[in-house]
Amino acid sequence: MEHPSKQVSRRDFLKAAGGFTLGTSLALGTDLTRVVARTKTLKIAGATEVPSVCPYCAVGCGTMISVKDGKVINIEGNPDSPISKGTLCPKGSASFQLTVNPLRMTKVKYRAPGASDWEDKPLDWAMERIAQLVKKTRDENFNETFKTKDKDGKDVDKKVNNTLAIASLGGATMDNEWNYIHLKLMRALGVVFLENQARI
Amino acid sequence: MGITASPNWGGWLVAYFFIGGIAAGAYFIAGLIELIGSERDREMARGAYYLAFPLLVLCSIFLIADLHRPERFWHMLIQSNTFWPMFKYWSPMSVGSWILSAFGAASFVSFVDTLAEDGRLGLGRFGGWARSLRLSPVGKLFAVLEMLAAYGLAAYTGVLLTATNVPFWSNTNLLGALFMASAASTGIAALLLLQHRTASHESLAKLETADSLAMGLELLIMIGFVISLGGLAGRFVTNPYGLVMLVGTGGLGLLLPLLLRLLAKPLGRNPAVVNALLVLIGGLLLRYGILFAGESLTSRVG
Amino acid sequence: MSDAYGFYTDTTVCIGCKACQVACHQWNELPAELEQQPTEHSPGQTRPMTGNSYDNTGSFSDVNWRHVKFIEKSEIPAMGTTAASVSHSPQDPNRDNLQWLMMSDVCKHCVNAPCLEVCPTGAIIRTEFDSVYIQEPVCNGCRNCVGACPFGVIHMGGTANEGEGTAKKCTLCYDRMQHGLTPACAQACPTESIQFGKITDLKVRAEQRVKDLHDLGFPQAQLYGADTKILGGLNSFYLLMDQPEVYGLPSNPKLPSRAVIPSTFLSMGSALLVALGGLFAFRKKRMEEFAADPTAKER
Amino acid sequence: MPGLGTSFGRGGATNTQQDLQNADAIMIMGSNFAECHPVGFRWAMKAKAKGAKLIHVDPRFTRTSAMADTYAPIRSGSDIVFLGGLIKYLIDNEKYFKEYVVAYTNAPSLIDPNYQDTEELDGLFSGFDPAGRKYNPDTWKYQSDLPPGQTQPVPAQDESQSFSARVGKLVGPPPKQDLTMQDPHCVFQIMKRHYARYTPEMVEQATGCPKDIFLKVAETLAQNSGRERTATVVYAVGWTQHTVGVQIIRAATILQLLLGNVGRPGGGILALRGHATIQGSTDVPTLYNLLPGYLNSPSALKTHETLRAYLDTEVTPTAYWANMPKFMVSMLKAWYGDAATAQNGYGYDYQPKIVGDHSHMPMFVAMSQGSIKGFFAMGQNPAVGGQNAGFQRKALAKLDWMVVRDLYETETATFWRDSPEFKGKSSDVKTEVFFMPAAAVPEGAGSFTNTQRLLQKHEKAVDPPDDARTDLWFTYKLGVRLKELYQSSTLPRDTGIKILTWSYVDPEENKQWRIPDEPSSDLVMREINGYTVSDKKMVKGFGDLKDDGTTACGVWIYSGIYAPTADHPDGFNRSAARTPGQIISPNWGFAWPANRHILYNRASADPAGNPWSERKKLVYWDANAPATDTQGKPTKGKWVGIEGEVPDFVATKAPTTPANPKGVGLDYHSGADPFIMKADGKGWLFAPQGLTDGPLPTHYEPYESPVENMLYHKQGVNPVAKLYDKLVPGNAYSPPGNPDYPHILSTYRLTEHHLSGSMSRWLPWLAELQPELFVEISPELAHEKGISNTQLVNIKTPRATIQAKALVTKRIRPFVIGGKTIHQVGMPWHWGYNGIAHGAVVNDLSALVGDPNVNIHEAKVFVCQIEKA
Repeated sequence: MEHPSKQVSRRDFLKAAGGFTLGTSLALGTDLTRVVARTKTLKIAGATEVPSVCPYCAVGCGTMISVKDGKVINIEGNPDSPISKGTLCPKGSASFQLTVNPLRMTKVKYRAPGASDWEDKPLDWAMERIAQLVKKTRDENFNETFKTKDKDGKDVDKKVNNTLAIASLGGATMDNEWNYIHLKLMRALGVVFLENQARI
Repeated sequence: MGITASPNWGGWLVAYFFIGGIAAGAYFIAGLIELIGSERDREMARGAYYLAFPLLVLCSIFLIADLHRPERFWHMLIQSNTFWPMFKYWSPMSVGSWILSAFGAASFVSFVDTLAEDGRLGLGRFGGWARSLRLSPVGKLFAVLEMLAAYGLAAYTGVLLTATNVPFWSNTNLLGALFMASAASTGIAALLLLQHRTASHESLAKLETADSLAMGLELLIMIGFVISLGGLAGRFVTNPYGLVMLVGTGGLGLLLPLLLRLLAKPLGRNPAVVNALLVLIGGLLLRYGILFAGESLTSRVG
Repeated sequence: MSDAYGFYTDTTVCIGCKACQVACHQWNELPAELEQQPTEHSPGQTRPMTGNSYDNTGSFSDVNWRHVKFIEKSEIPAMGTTAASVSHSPQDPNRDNLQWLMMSDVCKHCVNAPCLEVCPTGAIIRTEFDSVYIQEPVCNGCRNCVGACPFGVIHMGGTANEGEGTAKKCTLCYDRMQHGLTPACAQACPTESIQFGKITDLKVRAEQRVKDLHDLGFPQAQLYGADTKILGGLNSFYLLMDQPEVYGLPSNPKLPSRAVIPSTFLSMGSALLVALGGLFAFRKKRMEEFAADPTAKER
Repeated sequence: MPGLGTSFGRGGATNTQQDLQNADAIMIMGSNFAECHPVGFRWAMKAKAKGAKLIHVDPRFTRTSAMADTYAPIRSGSDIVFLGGLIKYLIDNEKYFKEYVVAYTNAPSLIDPNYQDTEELDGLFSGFDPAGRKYNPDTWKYQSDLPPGQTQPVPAQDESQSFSARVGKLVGPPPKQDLTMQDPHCVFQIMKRHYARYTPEMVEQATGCPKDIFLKVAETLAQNSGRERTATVVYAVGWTQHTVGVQIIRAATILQLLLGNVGRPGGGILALRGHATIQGSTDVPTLYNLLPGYLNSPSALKTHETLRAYLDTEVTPTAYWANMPKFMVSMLKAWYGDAATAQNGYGYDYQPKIVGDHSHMPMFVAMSQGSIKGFFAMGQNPAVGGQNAGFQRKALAKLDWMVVRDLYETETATFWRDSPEFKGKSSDVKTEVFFMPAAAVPEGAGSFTNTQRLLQKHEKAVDPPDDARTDLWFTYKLGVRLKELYQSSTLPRDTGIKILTWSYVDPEENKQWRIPDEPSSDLVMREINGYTVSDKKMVKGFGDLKDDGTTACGVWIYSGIYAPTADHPDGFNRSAARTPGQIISPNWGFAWPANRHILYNRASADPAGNPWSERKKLVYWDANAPATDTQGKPTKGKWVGIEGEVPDFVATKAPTTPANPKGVGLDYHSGADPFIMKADGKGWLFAPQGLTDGPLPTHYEPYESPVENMLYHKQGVNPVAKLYDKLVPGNAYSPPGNPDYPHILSTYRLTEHHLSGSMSRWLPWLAELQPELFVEISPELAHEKGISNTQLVNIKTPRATIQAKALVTKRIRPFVIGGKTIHQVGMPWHWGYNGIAHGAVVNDLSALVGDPNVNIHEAKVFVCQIEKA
């Protein structure tokens, strides 16, 4: 159905225009009627839809990730989410580019002490080196006891089982599950300099 | 800054408007001469025929060069999805595309006809036929068509600018008229320049008179144009490009040559070539000034 | 023919977040407008900030099919009381009625669309949803539509070498609509400032909203493009809290074809006068010649 | 969030974002809601569309202010004056919700007669120790023979007693009350005196907010609270990043308790948090001072030698916290498995103890002193986000090694190459640096806990590219390697690592993916939910947990998330529940605790259990409903929630149930005590314990302020603020009224960027929207300094000088404070030296100075000088 107001004005125009032209019969391929340009293919047609959550702030908007051939091709709001109802802010709307971006770092980079730039290293090498460094630092700086005073003001050595030489910072952007195993591992190692963005 | 964006119709279009205007103006006068001119005046018309078609080819190249997808120039005439003829009578550019085609066809016929008439095609006595045809009622009818095509080409470019939302362009209905007058003044000036050595003195004098009248008309329309801008008139006369048009075209290209012609008798010198050149430069600056004055008030270039 | 669809944008709830701009980029795979695009080896470079409130987009472009505008106002408007944030601080009287108007601008998908009118190739069409759509394979880059659009919507994309060089603008997410999806911008809009739907439904909603705002003491609330006054109606219409010009919208945009008839007649007049001039020039001379040499006629 | 926890019992938003729809008024203060949480703000706009009044109290006119019905400008750092003024207004005009206040808050409770207020001591409370810069809170306590929470003398060691049985011995007598609230020692009267000087005139003088606007805010809140109406308060880091941050939030809790808005639909306090799971990383705390579920970390500074000592010290016997031993033992059991036995305190003996403040700022102080050798930067970018960031970057150079996990080359990752301190001097930096590329959210599965305590799962969509791996993979594999490295150790101190339960790979799950050893987040979540040790069956919730080692549970407050259902006898991860509902939507994700969405919702009914009004109905007592009591016996009568809301109360405890002064846990509370985590079941207007800087919020000037405190002369700033000027060279503070630094500077976020920019400045689509660092200044200041729009200016503080472009706008206004014009400028802090959009680091200007309760720095207000560059 044509919009009533549009019909009127279109007719007015034709009336005015009819006076001097060659007539409408030659008006071919024009805008007098609505046409279907061509049924457009939808880029996410046939893609797998994976429900997800926006990685930015703590509103917790629902997103829907479209995957085709093992690649993320689209991320938009999930209309089912009772929190966001399919909407997103500019950051959430840009989260596709957070994942698919030529500037993203996807290789392990290593910087030797004093070096002026990165060098590439295998993932396995880096993991082993980090584990060795953690062990070395912990073992060299482990405190079994801590000198303090008890309730009555007497000097005591309290068992503390900690190391003050390793620190870990971050977690508010990672999964709960990661926070759980990370705090579990850090505490098992005796790491007490354990912090995240909660105080920022 | 206005709201409308700039179509970036730059140098190519200025050149197109200018060269197309000359072709159209010359062709228009040629048709007129065919209808009312003397046999001797037809010398001038033949000059116009030699001029119109090559200029048309040139300006078509400019026009196509201006397209961002030049290889698709034919989409103006043939709808590329349906391969039906593409024509929108309410779109000046669509109409203009057909006018340009019609002008091209007509000026080509005139061009060939003139070559034949002048015996340059080696057609022998067929050359005489061409001349007879020209002087026959069919030829007179063709002259009317020539004038219509020439009018169309000269005027549509102005209407094209008006049928937008670009400031200045769209605030007047006189651009078609102005471009028509300018086409005539520059077209005739081009003929004067081309033929000032070869043509008869009387014919040249007639042309000069016609030119002066066209220039006078152009001057009047130009004043009308500024007035028709209404609230924007002040901005136009202070706009650098507007000034280029007012001073360059109005002063240098119209008033000065008119003055020189008026003073020709008292001074005893008629600087015909200088005058013609001034008119041509004025015609170029007219297109330049109008085009860029409008675009300078758009929101974003590029 | 199906119903007309489009946008109703309620600027009173626009928070200027620009989600619509990014969602549009994302869905339509449009690059950002940067001084230098990033590569794997270089981070690229942004354009400088504009200093025009929080608007660093500046205008529509070939890649910015949406443009969120920011208008900071602190004068007392002519039309009675105004919005929201009223401060009568004796400390800074300049901030009475401080307002920060925000509006997400987009192609209006005009009922009588100037771009569509002038397009000489038939590249611009009216779709089954009554939206205005550019068929890029048809467009030859003449740019008539660019100057025709009174809203500055259309811009040219790239160069022919890049397979570009055609006119670009909002498609109303034609591809999404053909598959029953809401356009990306409207779906993203957190506060439902951009609402998508059947124009008839949207108008009912918009008129009610204006009425409510009038009742709440905002007499300046007005619709823009919801009736036929502007280009026969806009399929993307707006609820504004001030005059259209304040938002950079033309209050009386022109239909290109309106000029065709008068301009043509006037140009005909000009042609006629040129011809008369020629007639005068040539006939006058001819009379004189005839007087001097009566045989001339025989020649 | 101790502000909320101290007053209500739990450190989380009391309501949900969608619940804002139910509000009749919303006061947004300390938050730029529209800009920083645009999608959450949609619900505020929904409320507005339904007629609710939106109030924005903020130093800047922001995109939030533009949407507000009332914008109240206040000078940065004067929040408590404004809130104190509101409290005084309610008391003076008797506009508080009396029935609610008497029944549900501690207003009638009597405080120790030795208590002295800031009114008497001109800015100090009783118990201040000037030498130690700390309070002894003994005089702030309730009057009673023995206040609850303050325990009985610890019973003699009796190994036969279970932990839970011991809790009962700790119960003391209830506090004395005067239900007429006339006793001069009752909380209500103390509060009335405390806020006596917070008059509307004082509010105008000290905050710069015109009196009529202040009164309009007060009237709007009062008119939209009560039986029929509710108002919500929304805040974010605009309140927390102060040396009085916790007290500002406390002031809001007092306001909301007086208005009777807590626990009710459209009421409460919505804390807006900045990161995807910053709530989750506090619940499951990668924080030094907490164990999962808000248990305190074992500390060498407290009586925590053994598990028993720890529990005796930490348990609150007269609240739901009486169950704390069950939570602690079950957590240890989850961590140490079969090796966790009663003999080794279920592994408690292997846990490290804290020996002081190990939070962010002390961490970097220690780093700068060289005592920290190794550092993990896990998706955090302290080179930009850290306070006095130049100092923090220099501290990084003292490390032996650093591991950075992120998506992009952050400023932290390349401080040795690109920072202003070390550019061209990288050979001076001996730190060994690893950049371990992280997986993006679509490249792994896991859950986030959003700002309303709702856990939502994101599923894995694709494999991460190249060497990129999930965070879970990194920590899991590191743990595997460390366990291998320590396998042969015989040292007792390494036992904890050897016995740590660490089995999270489900090969079946990885079949379709490239990475075969990716840990299963579902397996982690099962451990978090908890199980019975004997058969590994998922527990139904924290109610099932035991203190005898028969149950294991990683995070008690999340327990129930993997509860078995009829369809899933082996449990179902409810963070992946995706059935939307109405406003509550109980089947979308999982809200801790126990899928309760509006906390303390018992308060949505009157003391008799009936809804305060039909309009504000949420949870009420249905006396005739068939139910099963806690022992599993059929009874009649239970609490019912609309839209599937779970009552935050013992489901079958009738409203008429009397308090049992000898009862343990919730038996100690009556059927009309909605705050089940508090020792007395009441919302705390006055905090007799739990805070280091006073029982009532008091206005102190920011540590750096251009003006003196107009309310108190003896003590102008927070007397116990954490200071670092002596510890950190170059971290000097400007004294009050210093003419060298006359302007207030506030830092904040923009919609278009995220935090330190590590997730936005590398994205062209976001970088283009806010391409450059700027400083927002008023036209008045611009005129005074001859600065024009977009001109480059220098911003100087005692810590550093940086450059930025000026954005001159009327949205920034000067304030007249005590007759003196004070200019305020603002800077978003998203930029750094890397990325597409780069610029100076604004945090180079900020100072290390901390709130005494939580050690959050004061980024929202410090002083600066500004000049043309």
